Order: sequence, then C-alpha cells, then structure tokens
Amino acid sequence: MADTVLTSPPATAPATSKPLRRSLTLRGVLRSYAFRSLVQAVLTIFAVTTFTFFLIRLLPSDPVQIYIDKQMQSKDMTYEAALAKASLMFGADLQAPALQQYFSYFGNVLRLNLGESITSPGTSVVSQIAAFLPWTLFSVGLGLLVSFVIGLFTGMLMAYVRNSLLDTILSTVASFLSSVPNYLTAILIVYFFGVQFKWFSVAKARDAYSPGVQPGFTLAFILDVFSHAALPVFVYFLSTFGGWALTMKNSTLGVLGEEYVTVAHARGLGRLRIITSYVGRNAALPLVTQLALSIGTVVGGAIIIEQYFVYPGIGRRLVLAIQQRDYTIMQGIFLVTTTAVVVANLLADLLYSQLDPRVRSSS
Amino acid sequence: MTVPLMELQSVNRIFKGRNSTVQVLFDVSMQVAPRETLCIVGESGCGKTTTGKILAGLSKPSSGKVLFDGKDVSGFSGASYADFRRAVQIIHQDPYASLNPVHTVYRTLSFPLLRHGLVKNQMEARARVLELLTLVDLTPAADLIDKFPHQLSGGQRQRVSIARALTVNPKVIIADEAVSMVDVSIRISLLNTLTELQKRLGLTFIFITHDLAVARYFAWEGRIAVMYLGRVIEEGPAKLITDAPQHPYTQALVSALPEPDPEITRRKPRVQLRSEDIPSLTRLPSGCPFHPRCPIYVPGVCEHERPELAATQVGTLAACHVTAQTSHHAEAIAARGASVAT
Amino acid sequence: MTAQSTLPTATFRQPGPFATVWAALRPIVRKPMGFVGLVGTIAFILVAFLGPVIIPQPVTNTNMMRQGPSIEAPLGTTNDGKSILILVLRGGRDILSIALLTGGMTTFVGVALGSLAAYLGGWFDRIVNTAANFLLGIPTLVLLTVLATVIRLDNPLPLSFLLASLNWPSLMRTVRSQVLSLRERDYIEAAVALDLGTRHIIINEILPNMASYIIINLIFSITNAIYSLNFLIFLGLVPVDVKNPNWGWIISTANTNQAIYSDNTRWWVLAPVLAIAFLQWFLITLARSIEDAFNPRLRSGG
Amino acid sequence: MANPVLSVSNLSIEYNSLRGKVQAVRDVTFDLYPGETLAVIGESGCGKTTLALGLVRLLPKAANIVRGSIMFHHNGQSTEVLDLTAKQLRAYRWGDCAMVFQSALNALNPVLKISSMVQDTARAHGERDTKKIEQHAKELFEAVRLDPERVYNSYPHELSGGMRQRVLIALGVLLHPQIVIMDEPTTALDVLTQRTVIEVLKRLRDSMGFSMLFISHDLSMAAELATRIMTMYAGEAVELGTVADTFYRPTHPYTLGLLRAAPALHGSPENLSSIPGSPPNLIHLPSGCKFHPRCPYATEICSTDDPPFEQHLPDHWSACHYWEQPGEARTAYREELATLLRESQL
Repeated sequence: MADTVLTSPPATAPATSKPLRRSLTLRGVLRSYAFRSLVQAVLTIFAVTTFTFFLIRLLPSDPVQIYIDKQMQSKDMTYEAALAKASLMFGADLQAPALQQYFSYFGNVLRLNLGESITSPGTSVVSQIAAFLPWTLFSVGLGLLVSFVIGLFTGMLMAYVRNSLLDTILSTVASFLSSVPNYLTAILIVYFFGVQFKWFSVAKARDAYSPGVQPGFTLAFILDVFSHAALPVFVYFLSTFGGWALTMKNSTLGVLGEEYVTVAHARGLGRLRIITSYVGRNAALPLVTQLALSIGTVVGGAIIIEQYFVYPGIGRRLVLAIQQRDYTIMQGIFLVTTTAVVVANLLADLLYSQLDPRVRSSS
Repeated sequence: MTVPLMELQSVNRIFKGRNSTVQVLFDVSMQVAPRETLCIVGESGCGKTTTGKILAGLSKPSSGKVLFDGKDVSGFSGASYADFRRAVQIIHQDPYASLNPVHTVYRTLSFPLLRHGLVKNQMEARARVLELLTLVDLTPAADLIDKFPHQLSGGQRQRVSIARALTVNPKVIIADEAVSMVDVSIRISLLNTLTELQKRLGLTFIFITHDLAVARYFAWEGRIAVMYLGRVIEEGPAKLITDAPQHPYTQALVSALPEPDPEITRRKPRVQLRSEDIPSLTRLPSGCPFHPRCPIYVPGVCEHERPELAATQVGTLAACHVTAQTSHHAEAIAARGASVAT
Repeated sequence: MTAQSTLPTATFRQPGPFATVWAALRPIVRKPMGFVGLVGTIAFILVAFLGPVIIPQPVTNTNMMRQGPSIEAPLGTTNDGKSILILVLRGGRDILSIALLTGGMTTFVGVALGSLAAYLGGWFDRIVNTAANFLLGIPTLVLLTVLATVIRLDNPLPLSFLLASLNWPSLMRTVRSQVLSLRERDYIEAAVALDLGTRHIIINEILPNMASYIIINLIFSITNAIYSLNFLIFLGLVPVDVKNPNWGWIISTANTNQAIYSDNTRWWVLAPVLAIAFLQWFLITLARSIEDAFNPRLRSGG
Repeated sequence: MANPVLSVSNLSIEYNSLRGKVQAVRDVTFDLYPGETLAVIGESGCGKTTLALGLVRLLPKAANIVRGSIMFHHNGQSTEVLDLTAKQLRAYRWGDCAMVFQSALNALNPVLKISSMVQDTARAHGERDTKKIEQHAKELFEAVRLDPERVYNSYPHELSGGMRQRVLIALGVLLHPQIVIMDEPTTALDVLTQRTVIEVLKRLRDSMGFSMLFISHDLSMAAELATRIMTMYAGEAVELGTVADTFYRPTHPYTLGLLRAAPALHGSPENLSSIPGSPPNLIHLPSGCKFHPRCPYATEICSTDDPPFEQHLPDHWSACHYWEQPGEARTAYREELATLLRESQL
C-alpha cells in the first residue's frame, strides 16, 4: 500500500534554452497524438473484424450450421454441396481449418468481399451496404452537425445569461430533449407535427426521394432529398441538441471563470473577440472529442428511426436482415458501420489535436 | 556521535513512466540525530519532497538504504514495521487538501487512536482528542472538535494536521512546506508551536521548505541541507549555511532572496548566474549539475567531474570543486581548468 | 486542560439515520429542479412497483374496442378493449426492474474495474483501458442488436449482463480518474502514514468522497439501460410477457395498429411514450441536481 | 511632489453573498504619482486584489463599487474611470492602466500563441501594423531577458513559469501604459526565478517610467521594489507612507505585526512573532478600529471609536489612536540594523 500511493514523478521543471519545436524524428512521430489515434483506430477495426468472424461461428446457434442444415433439408443437397454453397455465401472457405478460414476471411474483408446475402442469393453484401449506408451517413451527419452548431451557440447564450428566465427555460427544454430516447422523439414528432398540426405528410416523407424524381445533380432532386431526410435529421437534431447545449453551457461557465478571460478584458479586447477567440473556442474544444463519441450512439439510434420513417438507410436494412435472420448482411453491416464510426472518431480526434496545441505536443 | 535516529545512505530514486524514466534523487545521504531539526531546502524539482516521502516510508528508494534507529527499514515487517510506520509522521503543505472533507476533527483524530488501541473507547478518544487539540494551541478545543475542515481557517487546519500526526506518539515528524500556504502573520506562531512540541515531546523534525528565511528561523539550533537537481549540494549548521554559504548555488539563493528590510535588501550583493534556465530532469548536465549556471565555473573541470560533498573552511559540507576544498586545492583545480581551457 | 474538566461540555452528537439522509438530500431538493427530479423519480418507482400489485389485469372487452377516453378507461382502450391507463400503470415494473438491475450491475462493474485499474495500474489498467476505448469507439447499439439476434435473452439476468457489459466504460473511466486523484490526496497519504489500513482507507477515506459520483453514474446507467432495453423491445429482440406487456411492447403493438392516427387510440401510443420520456427526464434531472449540489465547480453564485 | 497620475478617493466595494454583504474594500483613498512604485500589502482577504480589480473595473458580477472615485490624470486631463463608456473603458484598460496577474499560466489563453495574444492586444488599441507590433514585442521580450524569436512563436505551455510571467510583464507594458498593476507577480515562482523577475521589473520601470501598483503579501518584495507602502487590513487602508518610514517607524500596529512576522536572513530570530487571532469576518465587522481585537495597544476607545485615516507625520498617514507606539517599538530594531550595516559594510 505504502508505495502504491506514490508512483507519479513530481513535476519536472520544463524550460530549456533549446527551442521546443516538435522534432520530426521517428520517435516524435511514434509518440504523437495523431499516430496513437491512428493505431487505436486500426486496432479497433481489426478487433471488430476478428470479433465478427468468431461471433458467427462460435455462438451456440451457429448460423452457418443452421444454413447448411436448411439447405440439406429443403433442397436435398449433400453436406459437401451445402458447405460449398455456404462458403460462397459467408465469404470464407468453410471446409478449411479454422485458422486458415480466419486468414482467408480477413483477406476477403480487405478485398471488400463480405459474402452474399443469405435470403437473396446473388446479391453481394457490399452492394447492399453501398446502396444503404450513404443515406445514413448523410442524415446522421447532417443532424449531428446542425445540432452541434446550434447547441454550441445556445449553450454559450445560456452561460452568458445564466440564472435568467431565458436560461431556465432553455435549460429545462434542453434537459427534457436530451433525456427523451430518440426513437420516442420520432413518435412524438409524427404525432404533433404530422397528425395534430398536419405540417407534413408522413406517408410522402417515406424513402430517400420521391418516386418519379430523377437522381442527378439537379435542384429538384437535391430539394427532394432534403425534404425526405428532414424527419430523421430533425429527430437526430432534437435528441442531441439538448445535450450539446447543456454541455456547452457548463464548459462556457468554466471558461468564463478562467483568469485568461479576465485578462483579455483587462487588455481592452473587444467583446466579440473575447467571445469568439477566448471563450467560445476554449469552451468548444472539449466538446469536439464528445462529438466523436456521439457519432456511434446516433448511428445506433438510426436503426429504429429509419425503420419508423421508412428511410432507406443502413439501419433499416439491418432491421430487415434481423427479421430475416440474414446473418451475412448483419455481419457486413456491423463491420462497415463500425469502421465508419471508428474512422469518423479518428477524424474528430485528429481535428481536436489540431485545435488544441497542448494535445498536439504532449505525449 | 550518537546513533542517528534516521539516516539515508546513498539513496537513488527513479520514476518510471510509460515512455520516460526520470531520476529525481542521486546518491542522497543524510543523518538526523534524535531531537534534532534538519531543514531540507531547495527549489521546485530539486527532490526535497521525494526525499521527505522516502524518509517517511511512503515511497521506497530505487537503491540505497533508509535506516531508522540504526536498523534498515526495508528489513522491517509485522510489528517492527508497524512501530516504524507510526514513529514517523508527515505534515503536508496544503491545509485544504490534508484533511478529509467528509470527517469532523474528532473523527479524523479518533481513527488512529481507536485503530491502534491507544484509547479504550469513544469517551477516552474524545478526551484524548481534546487534549491533543489543546497541545497544538487549538483553543477552545471543545468548540472545534466537532467542526468539519471547511469550517476552519487555514492555520487551524494545519494545527489539526499536526494534532493528527501526534495521535500515534511519533518520534520523527516530517513537515513538507508546512507553513508555506498559511498567512504570513500566523506562520511564526505555527512554527513556534512546532518548536514547543519538539521540546516538550522530544520530537525530531525534518522540515522541508523552499524558503531559506523560514529554514533559518526554524532550524536556528539545527542543520540545513540544500538540494539541487536531486542532490544534496551543501549541508551544515543553519547559521553557517545562511550567513556564510560556500556552494555557489547556496550563495545564489541567499543573494537572490529579498529581505524584509529596504536597506538590507537593496544593498545585498547579488550573484549573477550564467544562465537563468533550470535544466530539465530528463536532460541533466554532465559533471557538476550546477555548472551551466555557476558563476565560478571552471571550464574543463566542472563539466567533467562531479564534486562530492567535502568539508569546507567554515565547517560545512559542500559539493563544489572550487569552494569546498582547501584554498590550496581550489588553486590547483583552477590551474587545471586554465590549462585545459588554453 | 484535563480530560475530566472538558468531558461535561463534550456532548456526543451522533446524528440519527433520518437526519443523515436529510442532510444528504437537503442540497438537492433545495433547488426546484432537484425537487422535481427526486419527487418524480420516487413517484414513478412507487407506481411501477405497486401498480401490478394493486391494479388487477385489464380484461379483454370486445364491446370496448378502440374507444376514446371514458370514465371506465380514462385514456381510451386498445384493439381488444383493454384500458390503456391500466396497461400503462402496470407496464413499468419490468422495464424499471431490469433497468435497476442493469444499472446496479453496470455500476458494480464500472466501480470495480475503475478502482482496480487505478489501484493496480500496470497491465491490468492497460487491458481495462483498451477494452473501454474499444467499446467507446464503436456503435454499441449496433453491436447490441447483432448480439441480441444470436443470444437468447428470455431471462432478465443475461439481458442485464449483456447491457452492463456494453455500458460500463464511461463509468469505469470516471471512477478510475477519481480514484487516481483521490489516492494522491494528502489525507490519504496521512492515513497511510498513520497505518490505518487499506480497508479503512477505502471505506472511510475514499468511498465517502466518491458517493455522489457513484450515485450520479448509477442513475445515468439506469437511463441508459431503459434506452437500450426499449430499443431491443422495439426491434422484437427481447421476448415479452404478453400477458403483462411493458411500455416498450405497448408502444410497439400500438404502432403496428396505427394507433397514433386515430383520436380514440392516440393515448395507446402517447401514454407509454410520455411515461418513458418523463421517467428518463426525472432521472436525469435528479442526477444533474446531485451533480450541481456536490460538484463545487458547477455551483454558481456562491 | 508632482501631480498624481491616479487619485482614488473613498473607494468602497461590496460583494453580495448568500450570507450578506461582504465589505471587501472600504473608503480607500490614495494617490499614485508618476514613476513611483506603491506597494499594497496585507494578508489574504484584506481586499488588495479586489481593490486592484476595481481600478480597472474588472470586478466579478457579484461585486459593486458602492461609492468613491477613481480619477485618472494624463496630459493635463482628468477622467473619472467610473464614468467611462464601454469603449473608453476598453481604451483605458491596458492602454493607460495594465494589470499583470499572479498566475501567468492561467492568465494566458492556452490555445493561442503568444504572438496572437500580442497582436490581439495591440489591434484592440488601434494599432494595425503587425510588423511594427511584432518588432516592438520582440524588443520588450529582449528587455525581459527572453529569447524573442522562440517566445514570440510559442504556446504558453511550452514556456516555464518564470518565462510566462516575464511574457505577461512584457505584454503589460506593450502599449506604454501610465500605470501597471502587479498582482503578486512572483508568488508562485522559485527564488532564483523570482529574482530575475524582480530585476526585470526594476529595469523596465526605470527605462519606461510607468507608475507601479504592486500588490503583495510579502514584505520583502515591498522592501525591494516600493517607493511607498500602503498597508491594508479588513478592506481598509490602515497605513500609507514611504518605504523607509513604514519599515523603520510604522504608525500602525498591524504593519508592525507584519514586520515582526517576517523571517529574514539577517538578525536574530528571537524578535519574530505572529499577530494573535485571525482577520475579521468581512460581513460582520468589529466595532471601532477593525484591528482592535488583535492589537497589543488596544484600549477602551479602540473598540468604540474607529480612528480616522490621518496624516500623523509628513507624507505618512495611518488610522490608529496610538500611532506613536509602533514606531517606538521599532527602536531596538533600528539600532540593531545600524550595527549590522556598520559591521557588514553593506
């Protein structure tokens, strides 16, 4: 016990006469924040890939085995024929030893071969994902971006007018919005704006764009796409906005108490300059990493929201796959979504390291 | 000389981080006699706090020995460890962090009393706590005993910390910057309380501070050890260290310290250092650690050979090629330096 | 001053259990939001657990199909004529009990792993941190969905365990940094020097300082569990006791029956939706109020 | 003496707190003369920092200036700082009256480079020529013994504590203000670093000729730098005099108490003592003289009559019924000092 209490070294005196420029040595690169984020991301993706491989094979209700049994029963195949078909489907040679299977599976993943859909043979998993994922990225990305920006401004406003009536109202609304699960927000929106006030037609808002509108880089198409995405985007906005606003309010309150803000006033800087460069920027910094973490949560929420609004994103495709127990699709979607989220996280991390010099140079 | 109560023998301390290793103590040796006062003085990062923690048994040396009453501390176990553990107590710097905010004064002080069977029951504990509070001049004790730390002033908290250390009847008290965070006007009375306790209870004090003036006051009858970058560079009776410092670093400290008298402080001779930057612990200078800043640095000698602590003319120990030796030695060194330089 | 002379004035002030609870609650309920959160949460817990005991099962009534609000059924009736109010009053127990179980489990795992990681350090710390970073970096709801299709979740225990195994990382991190900072405190070091023992240090010195953090995170874990649980119910991945449908299942069946588009049946959807929404809001308001009351950094206007 | 650059009269500042009004500064009156260094000394909570923040009107929201006046005199014009418009106030801050804060780490925005803080400051005061600003800033960095090229392009965390403090000092004099307020600028620094900062301050003050209001709890710093000293206790100025008068013939027992409580590297430690008791609660102040509960000279009158702040000796003000006593108590010290100076031939 005695020694575990003290393991950290005392603060070392910094300050050498040598310039502290970051050296571009290999050592410097290996220790840099960006490099470590990258390694973390690659490891995560590797772990997820490995995980999906074993998930499908090692669980009590082995979907491969179920598939083979089904084929043998319904189509009267031999075990070998069924196995061969399953191999094609799952994108792995099921006759080979487990380790070899694992390596070939990995090779396939790297070549973007994720196998075929079980329920609609001939359709590759990758083509399905390519058709559905962009809509999710578009709607989730847009919703998050809008809520992040508006949340930041609202949060700052709340901090500046703290303890006023406006702050109380905004805080209450924000805390309510942030507590309601997003799939319930979707229902409430449909009820209030679709059924009660009839501001839009739920039926017309289905799908990514209206039938009859030609996809292309035309104003009509873009407007149509936005109007169809409006409901899910609005839900993502409402369900994340409150959290951003409250977090930003606390962060801003913290920064407003910092001495460098007082000093900025003492230096006679203009109010706008202080609000942007001294308060806003510093308060928003810690939220950037949280933005990264929130992407995963919102993508998860999209599963039900897309289902509810009949929006053709990856979540809706996943629900369909679950209902059909289409394991190859599920596996592919999980892999790709996770990769997308990890990459988005990585980008946010890198952005953060660019915004905060302290992170950039410390190891 | 009697057996020192506490002794460090060639203690090194290395901190290993995930991707860096920092050595904060180099070959530190010191002795404290029973009832003596030793002040460890130095600037931040000199290793004085780590030395204190090693003396207190709260951190272990990476190599070297800690002796208590002539016996190696690392050999203690069971009852002998428990005895040592309680014999050496520590008082911290920050009066706002040294007391657990959730406990009242009574609870803070009664825990050790009850745990170690120093009192039989709560009634006795309460009586003893009142006695201890009175002993550290916290009066009226009955009004303060049920207070929480946040209801006390900084000076009062520091006195509670002292009382807490006294609960287990220690022999040695290590005070780490114990007065640097209390108001100037009450520092002296806090120091006087400590001195009074030392006399009355026969305590040995190891007082760690960055402030030479405080060290001079508290260790008036005792000794001062000056540390720089993990090493003891000068050691001796307090009066000699502050009035006739021999090591150029101690001289610099003495000359740099402003004094509470306009005539004296403005007339004081100032030692001009060659560099104002403190070397980083991760990139320590070769030879004498002070040589890059030293005003009497001898080229060709000081950056190559590390000086050992040696007796000086005035009767202190200093680790300096130039001043610690006899003047004869110093001339020889200077001559060697000159020959290397040319 | 001798001990005898001081004893008469030295009275023991041992506060009773009620006073202790009140002392802890006072700073929370003093603010209006804290009061709302606490009272709301308690009300929900009472109704959810007493509801199924006091109120008898709703009966199928073919004469009362899809009726609007009336005295017999203040919130209208379902397709098979069951009173929506009764359904909703009885539909919270399963959700809340699983959520409490999950919250407790998450908190236990998070606190245990977090404090062990901070205390042991070394490889254990590294493994736990890597796992936490992994789980925080991926969309856990998607993982949960995929896992739920291959694991049988007809028992609350594996369900809670599954949810807890995905939700512990953020609490683990909080606890880890708390313990790391607490164990560096001077008063902990003083306790070590006084040889008070590891047990004393953890129970008397560290835990009391972490109590508010743990309670706040327990509440957040509960809200997380409610979110994930209803998510799985919506997707039909959790088997439901059809005789005692819970809120998630009620919403699900109401949606299948297009209940939202009819004035008569709108409460079929709205009542359970609002029940979950308000429960979540009360819980989070309570957690935030505790945070405000015990975290001095956020306390504004001294 | 010349005309003052700043005249503060009857300045009173209160904080609103849950338990009542905290009277942080009460009826403080003093003049600050061109080129002088006025040290404000006192314990924590005596109101010295509140006073400094009040002078640049940077008090927190809970604080109010309840009465008094702060006149700024420059180029034959006098302006009431309390009446400045927001725009005028911005120009007055830093341009006329700059403030260097205690913790240089917290005083600099961690995510901005030193260069952008320099440019921001100059631009806010109407200077557009970035090259000229950079040139000037680098000259000042040179003057405070910093490596100009390196420091100008650094982030605050890349500099050591002593360097940051010097950056802040250089930034403080960037616009050639008439007044620089220093709030404990060396408290967090090591002895040798502190010495560098002191020397730098002296040099800048002598070359640029600004007036300095130096706030410190440390008498040694005041002895080192000040021309005059103002002692504050419980929100009041209790003594104001030249540095020599204050140290050798104090006219307030609190100043005497502080002098006796300061350990030194000279003299015998037997003469040191603490002030008994603790500072009063600023919500419920004691009657009469606020220091009387801790004062060795206090009599009946001290607990009933609040002594006025008066000039008892030439250029030496204090608020004490027994203002002659502390000076007498210092006789022994004066003799000891004379011997010391003779012997050591300093």
